[in-house]
Amino acid sequence: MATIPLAANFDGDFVLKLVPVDSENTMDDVAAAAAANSVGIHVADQPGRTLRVKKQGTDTPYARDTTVADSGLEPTECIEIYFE
Amino acid sequence: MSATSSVSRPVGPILQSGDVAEAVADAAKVDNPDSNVEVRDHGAYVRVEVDGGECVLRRATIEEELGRPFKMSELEIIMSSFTGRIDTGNDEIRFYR
Amino acid sequence: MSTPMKPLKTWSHLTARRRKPSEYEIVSTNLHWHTRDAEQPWEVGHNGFMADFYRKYRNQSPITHSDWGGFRDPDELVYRTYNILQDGQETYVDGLLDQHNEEGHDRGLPPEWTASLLQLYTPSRYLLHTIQMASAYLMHMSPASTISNCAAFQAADSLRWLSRVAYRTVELAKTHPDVGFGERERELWEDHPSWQGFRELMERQLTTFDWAEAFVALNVVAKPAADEVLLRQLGISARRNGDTLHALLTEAAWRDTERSRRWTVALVNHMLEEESNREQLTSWVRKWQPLGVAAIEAYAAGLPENDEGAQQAVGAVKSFQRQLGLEG
Amino acid sequence: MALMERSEWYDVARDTEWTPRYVTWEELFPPELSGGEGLPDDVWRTYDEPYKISYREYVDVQRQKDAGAYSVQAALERADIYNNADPAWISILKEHYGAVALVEYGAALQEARFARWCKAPGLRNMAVFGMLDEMRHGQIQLYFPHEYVKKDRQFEWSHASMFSNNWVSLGARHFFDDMLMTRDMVSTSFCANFSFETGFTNLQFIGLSGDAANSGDYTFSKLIQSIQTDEARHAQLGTPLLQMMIENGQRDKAQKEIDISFWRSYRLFTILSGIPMDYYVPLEARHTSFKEFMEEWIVTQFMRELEDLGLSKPWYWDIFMRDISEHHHGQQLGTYSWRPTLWWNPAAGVSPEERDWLEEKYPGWNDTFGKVWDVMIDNFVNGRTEKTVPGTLPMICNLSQLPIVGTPSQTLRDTSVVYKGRRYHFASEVDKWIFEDNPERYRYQKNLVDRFLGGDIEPADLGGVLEYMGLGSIGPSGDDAHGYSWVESYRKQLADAG
Repeated sequence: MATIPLAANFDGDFVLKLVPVDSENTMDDVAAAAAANSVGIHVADQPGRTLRVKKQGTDTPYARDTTVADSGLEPTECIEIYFE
Repeated sequence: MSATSSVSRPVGPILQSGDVAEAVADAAKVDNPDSNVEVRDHGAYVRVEVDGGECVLRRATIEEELGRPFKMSELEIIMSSFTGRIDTGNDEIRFYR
Repeated sequence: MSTPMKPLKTWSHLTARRRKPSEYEIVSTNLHWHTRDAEQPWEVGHNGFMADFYRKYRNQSPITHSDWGGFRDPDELVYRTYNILQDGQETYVDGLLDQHNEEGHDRGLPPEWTASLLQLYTPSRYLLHTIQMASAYLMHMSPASTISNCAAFQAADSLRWLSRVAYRTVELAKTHPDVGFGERERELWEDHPSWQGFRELMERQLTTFDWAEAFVALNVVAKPAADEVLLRQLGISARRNGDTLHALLTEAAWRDTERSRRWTVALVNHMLEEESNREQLTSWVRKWQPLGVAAIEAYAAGLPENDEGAQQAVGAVKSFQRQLGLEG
Repeated sequence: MALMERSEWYDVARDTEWTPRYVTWEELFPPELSGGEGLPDDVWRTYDEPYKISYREYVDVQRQKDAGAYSVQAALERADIYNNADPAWISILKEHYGAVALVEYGAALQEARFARWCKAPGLRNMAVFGMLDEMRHGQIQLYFPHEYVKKDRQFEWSHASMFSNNWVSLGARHFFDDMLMTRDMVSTSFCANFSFETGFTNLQFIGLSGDAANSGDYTFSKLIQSIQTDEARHAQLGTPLLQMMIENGQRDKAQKEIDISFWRSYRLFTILSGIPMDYYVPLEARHTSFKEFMEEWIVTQFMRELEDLGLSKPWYWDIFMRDISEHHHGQQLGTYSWRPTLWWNPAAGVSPEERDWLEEKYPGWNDTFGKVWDVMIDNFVNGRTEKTVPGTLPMICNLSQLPIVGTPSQTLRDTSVVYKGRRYHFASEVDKWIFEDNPERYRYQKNLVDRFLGGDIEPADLGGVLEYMGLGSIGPSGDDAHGYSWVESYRKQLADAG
């Protein structure tokens, strides 16, 4: 267990935000942590749709149950979070 | 207000609005008779632009427009900026490219 | 989120004082943000040349003080008042020049004297320029803005008199075209024995980087030496040779010298508030004084109608240093 | 004439070059301080400063300038701008003085370095006037806000900001230390005199003066224009140096230094000028947009100066031209969202009428940045004020020290690089390029996020961050300039619709 800060680019937001997550968190947890700082604050909610996470510069999202530790993301690397 | 000038290769001073600015703008027309002189009033400041890459201002002309003695160095008191290069003399100031 | 906070009467760092702050204090004190961290003056180039330079020559000077920011210019000059002061002074000098020109003053100067002016006066623009450069150095290296400001005005005063020397050079050349005014000054500054003492003194001062040593070398030794001979002793020679204009110009310049000395006294006193500084300051005066004396003697040897000039000048510099509590 | 004109004796006054005998030329002018390496030694005496003035003229003209500026202040104290102007205008004054006063004084040290280290004697003389000018700008811009500190504690930042760890101060220090304080004389002149003073200061000091006059603040309008009259003179110091470099085969080096300093200046001015011009200036006084001011002063006027010298537009011109329509909108959203971190009270600037203005000046604004404001306005209207301030920090650029922003769903992205084991983040490709050009210069600096993650800030929460940045000690945190009164029209819209 370790805290890993990530740079979150939440689709529709105007600024990258620092989001600390845990190495054991799944991508769903990561998406929720990012959403907590964007949805309803700077980005409108889209109820009923699923949030996905991908590493900036890649085309495919992580599987929703991939953990941060397994993703290989390094501290402060940038992830993109978007409604599927 | 348009940002681009209608004159080509414009040069000249940008002055704080007021009596001296008006006199200098008028002097620019007198001292550069063969060039198109555009004076654009932006409220707090006035742009004097002379086309063709040269603008001459003579102390004597400014004195005439102003109706009082004028030292060329006094121009600096109201000249916030200028376009082109500058050549500063005691009786004449020149902007050029 | 916001906590109500009471307005202040003045900048917070001045509120401890009981009295209303002066314009001088409001605009002059605590402006060197790069002294906030003695280890890292700048946000960039942490290991770079300029960080090393400021660490070594300013922050780690052997002269230390717990409160450099506490220094005050005894004249409390600010930019605004400096211009008012000097515009008035320059108007006076313009009047002198104008009036003497009208009266054909220069035409009456004897040839021996114009030769002396070429040897001892018109090349002084080089010396004044080195003092200007050295003062600009102190301006950007001093540990407090109140010190920097004094040095800045001193640099400007040097440019003032450099400009007047240039003016006189051309004016003298017009009346005395065959003497060499405006032509020979660089050669004389570089080679004539009169100037080599000051040249060595200033070249060495300009390559002394510890800010406090640079201050001592300039304001306690070199500038007093230069002012004593160039203004006072050459002024005496001028009077004795009927050059009223020159004598009056040196008296006008002396006002700036007096101001320079006032802040020099104040800064040395400030430094001596920490007794541990005395020995280092004294040793610097001892180190620089021989160069200062040599400069005076070389220059004064050429003073016409003024045999006692060297002795007078050396005595006056020493007396100033005694006043500072720093005997060389 | 009994008194000679300046032109008769001026050349003698600047003829002060001599060959040192007791020390070497290199000792007198060390390359790290003097710069201009590779230029032939005899080139320095050819330096010809274009804007000439004598000491006698200087003290006369400057005395008159100050007499004008200070008398306007005295006359207008009766007008009581502090109580009568729009509160957003007062915020502009707070932001301006806090960001500008002490660094202007710092520029006096930069000019003093020119007066000591430049190898061209003519420049050394003119730099003495430059040094005095910058003392003026520091002092007068401390004197004026000092009047206000008795009314409003936030004006304390006019003096204190550069000593603080506020993120805006970090950005300003990083910029000015990089551009003005730590480069050799020649490079500094390109960055400070040419890019910064010939280019960007016009934007704030002349452009904003128009807005000030429109807003009724004639003191400020006259003050900043008067300051710029000094800049117009001493900014000229750099141009002949650029020419010397170009003529001696160092065009590429000169171009690179302009490219670096141009971008750095631009990004700083998005905060200093961009936000106030488009969001704080009261709408009735807001005639010209930041983008239009940029087009007038930079895209047209400054670029003409560059091209006259035979230099090119910076390589990132396309990026820049797009950026002037968007970056400062992101920074406005950022500064407003994190308003407790500011030393001034930001205006939102997004009432329905103001949004129409923004949409007109920046077509597409409503569909991009406007969408983010919609969410915030919804929170305000429905009383969810706590949701209008984010609970985390923004990512911050390791060069500009500004939050990494972009147009929503279009240009927001991270630009990062790993150098010697540490990851650095940048707000653009250009910022990254500047870093990679000289990583040793920048690598040790820690931005606010680095400090937060590195444990320098305790407690590691927003409260700790505010305390670290001096909010609550130097002055109170920023809050909406108008006390959220602008939300009323939206509340009314909602009520009418409902």
